[in-house]
Amino acid sequence: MILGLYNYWVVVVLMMIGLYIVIAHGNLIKKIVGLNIFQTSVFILYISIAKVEGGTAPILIDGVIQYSNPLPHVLILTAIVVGIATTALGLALTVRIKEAYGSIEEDEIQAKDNKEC
Amino acid sequence: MIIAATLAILVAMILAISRGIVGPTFYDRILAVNMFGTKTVLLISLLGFVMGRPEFLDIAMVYSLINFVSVIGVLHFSDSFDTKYSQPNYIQDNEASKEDS
Amino acid sequence: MDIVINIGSSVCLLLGSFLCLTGGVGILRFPDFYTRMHAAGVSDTLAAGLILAGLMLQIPDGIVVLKLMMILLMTLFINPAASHALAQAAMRNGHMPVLKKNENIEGVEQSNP
Amino acid sequence: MVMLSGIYGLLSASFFVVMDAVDVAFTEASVGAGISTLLMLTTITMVGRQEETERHKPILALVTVFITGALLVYGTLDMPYFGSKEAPANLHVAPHFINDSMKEVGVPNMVTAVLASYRGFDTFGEVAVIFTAGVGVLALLSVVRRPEDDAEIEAVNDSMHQQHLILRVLIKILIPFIFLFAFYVQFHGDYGPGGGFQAGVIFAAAIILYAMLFGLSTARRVINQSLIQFLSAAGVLVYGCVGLVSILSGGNFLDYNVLLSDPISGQHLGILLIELGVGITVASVMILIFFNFAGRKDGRPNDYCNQVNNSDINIETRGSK
Repeated sequence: MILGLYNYWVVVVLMMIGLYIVIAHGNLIKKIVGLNIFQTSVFILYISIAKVEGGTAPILIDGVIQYSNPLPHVLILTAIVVGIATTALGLALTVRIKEAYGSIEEDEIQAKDNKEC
Repeated sequence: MIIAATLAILVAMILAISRGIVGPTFYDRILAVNMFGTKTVLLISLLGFVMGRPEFLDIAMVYSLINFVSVIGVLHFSDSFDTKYSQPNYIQDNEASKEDS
Repeated sequence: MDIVINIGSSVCLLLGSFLCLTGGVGILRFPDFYTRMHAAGVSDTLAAGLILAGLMLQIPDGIVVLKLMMILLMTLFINPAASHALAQAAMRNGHMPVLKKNENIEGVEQSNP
Repeated sequence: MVMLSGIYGLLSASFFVVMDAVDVAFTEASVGAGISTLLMLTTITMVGRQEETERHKPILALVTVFITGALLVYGTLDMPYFGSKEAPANLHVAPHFINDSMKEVGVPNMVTAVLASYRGFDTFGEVAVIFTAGVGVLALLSVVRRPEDDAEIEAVNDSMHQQHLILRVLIKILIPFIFLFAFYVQFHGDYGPGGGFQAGVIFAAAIILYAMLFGLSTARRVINQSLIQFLSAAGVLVYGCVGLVSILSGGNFLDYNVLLSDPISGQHLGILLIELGVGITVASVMILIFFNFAGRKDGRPNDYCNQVNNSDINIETRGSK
């Protein structure tokens, strides 16, 4: 059945929301929020691929044969922590931009840049 | 029984989240988030029992802690927010009740 | 003995879920912030206690019960404190409860210049 | 908006629990719900919350987004079904990890085994990225701190003491337990969910809580910032040195089998050490990021003092009415 693919559609919808926010909003913080949503959709894609029907969490216990796939979990675990570190870096850049330009709207920053040139 | 409790918590979570979206003031939203966090702690502990893997309890513990940290953090930083934007609702409410009388 | 424990845990879980639902309805239906906080704060703490107690009765396994106790303790410590901090911050920033008709409306006006 | 992003973090963590990804849910719980919300809030308080309402060409953006979405949905038609055992992702190396990791590494938690042993080099890279991000934040946001005046700290301290009395008492009770829990997560990661990444974030959360309730300057006295800077580098170094020692003992880089005479206990020692390195780096980088963000916010000292005084006055006037 084609409905067995619903997990990918959820991911696609989240991705579209994130992409829309990044494109349509001029506010830099909103852009970072959009990037975060986009990032989470990728996490969900990986984790839902790892899920196996009838499987259980990948920690060995007696009497269980079917486990979920541990590899994507590892990739995403590190990706989450790296994601927060890079988000912090982006926010730090935003703060500096605010201090230098007095604004975090894309238009105003560009206007100021053009005036200086 | 556990399933029934899980469902009840899910319903409560939906109610809390709708208050979080509607919530006229900033503090209503924080309240909703706090309640949502408590419910998530319970939900995760219950899910651990439903799936027969009580290891999930560790996550519930982290949750109750992190929920507290974020509420305190939000309140700490909100002290310097411009809270005026959320006040007119209350004034209007009061004026409305005055007019009623 | 088993039956008694089972019934006890069921009663705890059901009471807890009932309290959860009432808290949810309360947070949605009450008129202003402070009453909402009353609904959420009070019912949340008791519901968490009851549900965790119900779970504790279900599995009499040492480490699991210990972890549940820790979660319960954390909830009991943290929930009232968070509610207190929330109410205090709201009060400090000038939110007044919605009052009835002829109760002290001047006070509200003074605090919102 | 930020509160809702907090809820979003909570929700996605619950989702990971349903998907059996215990370790991922653990990380997302501590990172997505806690730290990232805090950082967003700090930034918003610094840059102001007003924003322009008009959007740039929403129609064009919508069209782009929908075309992308449609192409992606078309692409998914060939993907394996949700939860299928025959998906290519579950056939290649995963069975090897699931069946043989106990024999080769001797750690019940497969995620830890893969993270620390099979993919140790990759994790080393990730830790280096986190360290680099910490250095970047430090370079962008660190302010030259004027020498701190004892009396001033006392004044801020007293005004905060009035506000937060109950929370302070509570935190004093809770913080030892939080540290204990962080250590449990750190060293129990081989057997249950947990490990260096999660433990580091929990540890940092405790310090952040302390810094918020007792004032940043007090927290800086308790934990010196140069010590944290040193530790964040030391964590990466510990990780790298384990790799070097294994080269010197005759194995490959990060090949723990040669660390001790028995390969399995060598693996245990190696995993313990590198998780320790990861934990130290993550904790200190998170504390460093928070300190710099919050320090930047308090960097305009007059602002901050005025605000504290104002809130005091407010309390008094309200009390007198």
